[in-house]
Amino acid sequence: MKKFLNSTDDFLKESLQGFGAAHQDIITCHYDPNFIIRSEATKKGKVAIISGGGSGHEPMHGGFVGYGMLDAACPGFVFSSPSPDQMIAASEKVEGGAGVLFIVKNYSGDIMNFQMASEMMTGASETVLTNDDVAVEDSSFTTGRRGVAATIVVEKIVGSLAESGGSLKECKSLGDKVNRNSGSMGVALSSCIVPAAGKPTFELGPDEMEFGVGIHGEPGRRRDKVQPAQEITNKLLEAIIEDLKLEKNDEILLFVNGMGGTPLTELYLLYDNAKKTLDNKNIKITRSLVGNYCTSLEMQGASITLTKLDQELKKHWDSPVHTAAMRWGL
Amino acid sequence: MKKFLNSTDDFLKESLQGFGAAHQDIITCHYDPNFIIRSEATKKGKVAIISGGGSGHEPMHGGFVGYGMLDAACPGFVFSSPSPDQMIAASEKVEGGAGVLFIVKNYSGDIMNFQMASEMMTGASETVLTNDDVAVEDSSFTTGRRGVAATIVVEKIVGSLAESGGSLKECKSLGDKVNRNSGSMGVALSSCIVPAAGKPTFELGPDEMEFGVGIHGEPGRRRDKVQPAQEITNKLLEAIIEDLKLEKNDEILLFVNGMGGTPLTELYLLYDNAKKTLDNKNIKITRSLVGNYCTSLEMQGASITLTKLDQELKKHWDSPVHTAAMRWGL
Amino acid sequence: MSNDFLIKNAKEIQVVIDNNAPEIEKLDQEIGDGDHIFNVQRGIKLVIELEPIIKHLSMSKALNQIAMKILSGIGGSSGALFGTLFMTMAKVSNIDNGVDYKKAINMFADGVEAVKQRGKADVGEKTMMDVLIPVANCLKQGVEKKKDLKDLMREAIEEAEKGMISTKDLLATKGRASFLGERSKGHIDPGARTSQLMIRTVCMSILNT
Amino acid sequence: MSNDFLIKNAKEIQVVIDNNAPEIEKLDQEIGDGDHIFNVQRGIKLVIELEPIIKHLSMSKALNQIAMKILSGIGGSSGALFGTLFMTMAKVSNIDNGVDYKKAINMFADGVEAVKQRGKADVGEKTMMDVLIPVANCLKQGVEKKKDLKDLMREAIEEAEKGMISTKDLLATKGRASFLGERSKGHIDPGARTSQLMIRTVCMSILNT
Ligand SMILES: Nc1ncnc2c1ncn2[C@@H]1O[C@H](COP(=O)(O)OP(=O)(O)O)[C@@H](O)[C@H]1O
Ligand SMILES: Nc1ncnc2c1ncn2[C@@H]1O[C@H](COP(=O)(O)OP(=O)(O)O)[C@@H](O)[C@H]1O
Ligand SMILES: [Mg+2]
Ligand SMILES: [Mg+2]
Ligand SMILES: [Mg+2]
Ligand SMILES: [Mg+2]
Repeated sequence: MKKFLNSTDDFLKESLQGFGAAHQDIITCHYDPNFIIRSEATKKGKVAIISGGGSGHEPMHGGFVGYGMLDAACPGFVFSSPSPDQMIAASEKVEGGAGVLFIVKNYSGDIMNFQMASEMMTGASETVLTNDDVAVEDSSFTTGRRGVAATIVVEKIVGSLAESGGSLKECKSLGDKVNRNSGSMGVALSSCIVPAAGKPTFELGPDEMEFGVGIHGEPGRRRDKVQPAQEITNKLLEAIIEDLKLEKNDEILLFVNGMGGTPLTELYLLYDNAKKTLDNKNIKITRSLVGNYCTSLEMQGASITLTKLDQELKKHWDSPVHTAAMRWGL
Repeated sequence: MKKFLNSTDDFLKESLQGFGAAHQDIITCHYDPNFIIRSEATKKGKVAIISGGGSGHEPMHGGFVGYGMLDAACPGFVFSSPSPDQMIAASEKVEGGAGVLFIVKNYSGDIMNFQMASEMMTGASETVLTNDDVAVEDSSFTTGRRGVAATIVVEKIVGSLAESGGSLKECKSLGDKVNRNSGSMGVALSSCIVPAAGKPTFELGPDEMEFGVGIHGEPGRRRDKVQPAQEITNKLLEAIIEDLKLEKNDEILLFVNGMGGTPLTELYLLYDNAKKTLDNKNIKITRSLVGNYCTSLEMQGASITLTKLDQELKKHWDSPVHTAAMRWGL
Repeated sequence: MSNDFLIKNAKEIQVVIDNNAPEIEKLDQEIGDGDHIFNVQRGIKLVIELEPIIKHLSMSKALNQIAMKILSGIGGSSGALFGTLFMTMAKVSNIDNGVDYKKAINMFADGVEAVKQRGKADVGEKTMMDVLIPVANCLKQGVEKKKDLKDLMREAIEEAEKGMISTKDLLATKGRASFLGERSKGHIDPGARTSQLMIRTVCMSILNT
Repeated sequence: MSNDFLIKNAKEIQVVIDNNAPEIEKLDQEIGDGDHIFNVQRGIKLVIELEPIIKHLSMSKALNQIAMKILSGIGGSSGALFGTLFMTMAKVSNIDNGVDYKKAINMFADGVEAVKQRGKADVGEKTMMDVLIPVANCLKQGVEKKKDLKDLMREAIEEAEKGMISTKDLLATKGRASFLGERSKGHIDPGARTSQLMIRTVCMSILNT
């Protein structure tokens, strides 16, 4: 395993310390239990937005703590959901009197740990569960679909509503709406290496890709031969468009997300290919995001997320945000 | 080779198209010859700052075109310097009556092509040559040192001066100063793959790293066994500190730059390790930058850049910037 | 059951889990995200480190300390699930004045029921519940039928093994493996495997006394 | 020398370069950045595509078109250097009324001198100048000494080969390989190799007419 680290035990701690020091104008890191909060206290009466999940997806979620987005993030160990004490401690620090909204990706571990936190803490809380990964079949008999990159879209938009005075109920309901309006799907060209494991989570042949991959190196829908970018893009888009039932003249956010090890040039190439296909279908790209936002350690790969937009969502997408990893309008 | 592309011939074009479409609020891409300019015309009387170089280092330089930084960027083929016609065409578009400052990394190819451009164009121009890579021995009998990540620091600071009305001479002289005040050094944990070549530029054993690597997969100072992050950091810092003759209480910008394939967690860990060492030496980190800014395709690796700061440099570092890859204060 | 018993078993479980670590790691890589073994190893280590603290505590306090340590120290599904198991056992009434094996079995069964509520998974969904529920049922029935303790331990070991093996051909409908759909078949569930190993270790240690 | 001669030689050079592509690619990967072969191949292709345009142009205009195409189509060091070579040759006076071999040699020597100015590298710095300068000198002297053209071509081929081989043990002080310091030794310079192959091809084609 080739990584910049000193020992796998200290990996997370040192990385958090670096993050905390490099962005002390925006955030403050707390340790044992680990959580990241804004360096400025929550405004009285503002709903506190808290997210969290396993580490290894950086900049998600710590990179999105700051004005206009999250109030706190709780990083678990690499690919392991955080534990209730982290959410409880973070809540105590950032609660502003209007309750706490948890944004949780739909994984058993995350759900159970966030649920236990809400049960054990005193104040009011609600939870938005994201499950945008259309690679997985949805069903009420199963865990359902994974929450992946659209979580960031939810965090941005709900963060804006909270900033502008939305109530806990309104934030929860807008979050659910953004999640419903979003679909994602990813593809991996290489595996990732969990530091504690020291070796790749899965093996891909030199001409293979994992289609519909998750963000933890979990196997996807199927293993395919590597295909031209335009074909990959079309397959990802087809699945998402069908799921969201997108139609001519619908407005969307096109979000091309890197898994961590794929250079920007390739992500922009995917954006170009996606734009060609969406233009052909007369689906209007009115907002864009391209970059490594919801990653899987050093995995080479990318995902596409589409979010169907309306006036409300566009307004909250455009509003100012000031975090380590996303900053505009300020 | 596993990359998101359709054909190696169209790779650059499609990627530029995607970049242009995703950031049309900030920049406009032109093709044949290729160059990227701000979507807003240069203010009359403002010095136009133009940079360029081989592609494969994204977001450098196109990602730094916008308010407060570059007026234009000229991307060459992957790892090949751009040709004079690109610089000439870009200059014609962005010249604002106060001359053109070229920011050029110190490579024979870049120097010769930019030189030919200045000779062939009509208006006034000056050139700032960056050569911050302390891995290479400096000498007036040789090409000297490579220009690497500090180029971005030069672009940010000179961009700010130009925005605030600095003359061509002043911009040139501030750029030279930032370059003189900066030192960088990098290390690679894996190679990169030039799309046209389709295979790694060099081979590294499973426990090897290339110490002092350049940003084109060029061999570095030596091949070493992989070492703990703190040791790597210390060696990089030592070389830079010695070169810059940094002393107790000096103020610096600490810039941890990813080569493209290394996840953010590891870059922040390097930041943490560097901070420990600099704290011990009483060198004051008063500005920070962490991320993938000057990359080598999908290479895993990182570089550290230190820039010695004074009031003037801090002021121009902090001033507003609004580009695809760097945005603050606006 | 005593606090010493808890720590002694934690130490034995550590040895067994470490010996089977490569296999367990592989199981979660195949149908999960590969962290299960590290989660479990971290949790056991933390529990063993509690020894000096819980040595002199009452059983309920000791179990609660263990539960909190597991909950906060592991994370992931297994942290919540194993944490819930111990938290529930700690809450069973009247355990500070001595716990005989009937009581211990009731505590375990209550814990498993709470885990089932927490994870909303039943037998047949390819999770640790395929081990925990059958074992809890077998133990409870054994107590009702007043079976010999050692016979019961041997039965529980068998039941755990059967449950663990059964997960191999199941289609996962809960937990991370459920995302794989049909591709989840053909692999043993990692949580089922660690649960089975832990149960076997505890039962063996009772058999050997 | 005619425009047909230029295109015919470009086509022959294309074949030779393509045949030696893997070796050239490797050379620039070892002590450069690996793009030299692609730069050169792209340049040659673009020049050949100029055929219909330059067929009916004067020699100076044809050479200038080639120079501009190389300059804008290649990039990198080789674009600037080979572009300068042709740009300078195009500017030599009085070439539109026929170019005999003496004139051609003077044009080439002027071009090489301009390349030397552009790149500021002399013999012994491990660049294409280790081929270009000795060949230009040999040809100029040959003309002065009124040597037989075919003998001269054979000498030039040898001189190019010698220069190319000489780069192997040199320490690079110019170009990208100079960044390697001592590690640049033991590898032939890629630009020297392509220059030598091109010169050999042109000389051979003259020998064969
Ligand atoms: N809803 C659930 N109910 C019961 N057990 C579950 C549930 N979800 C997951 N598990 C168990 O947890 C195990 C995985 O644990 P672990 O790898 O530590 O957590 P994670 O899945 O969050 O990475 C699975 O093998 C399975 O036995
Ligand atoms: N200053 C120089 N003078 C003469 N030749 C040079 C100089 N710099 C580089 N070269 C030649 O250019 C070749 C490399 O060309 P190429 O790979 O196309 O460009 P780059 O080095 O910009 O990647 C070297 O092998 C060398 O022969
Ligand atoms: Mg996990
Ligand atoms: Mg090059
Ligand atoms: Mg797991
Ligand atoms: Mg080269």
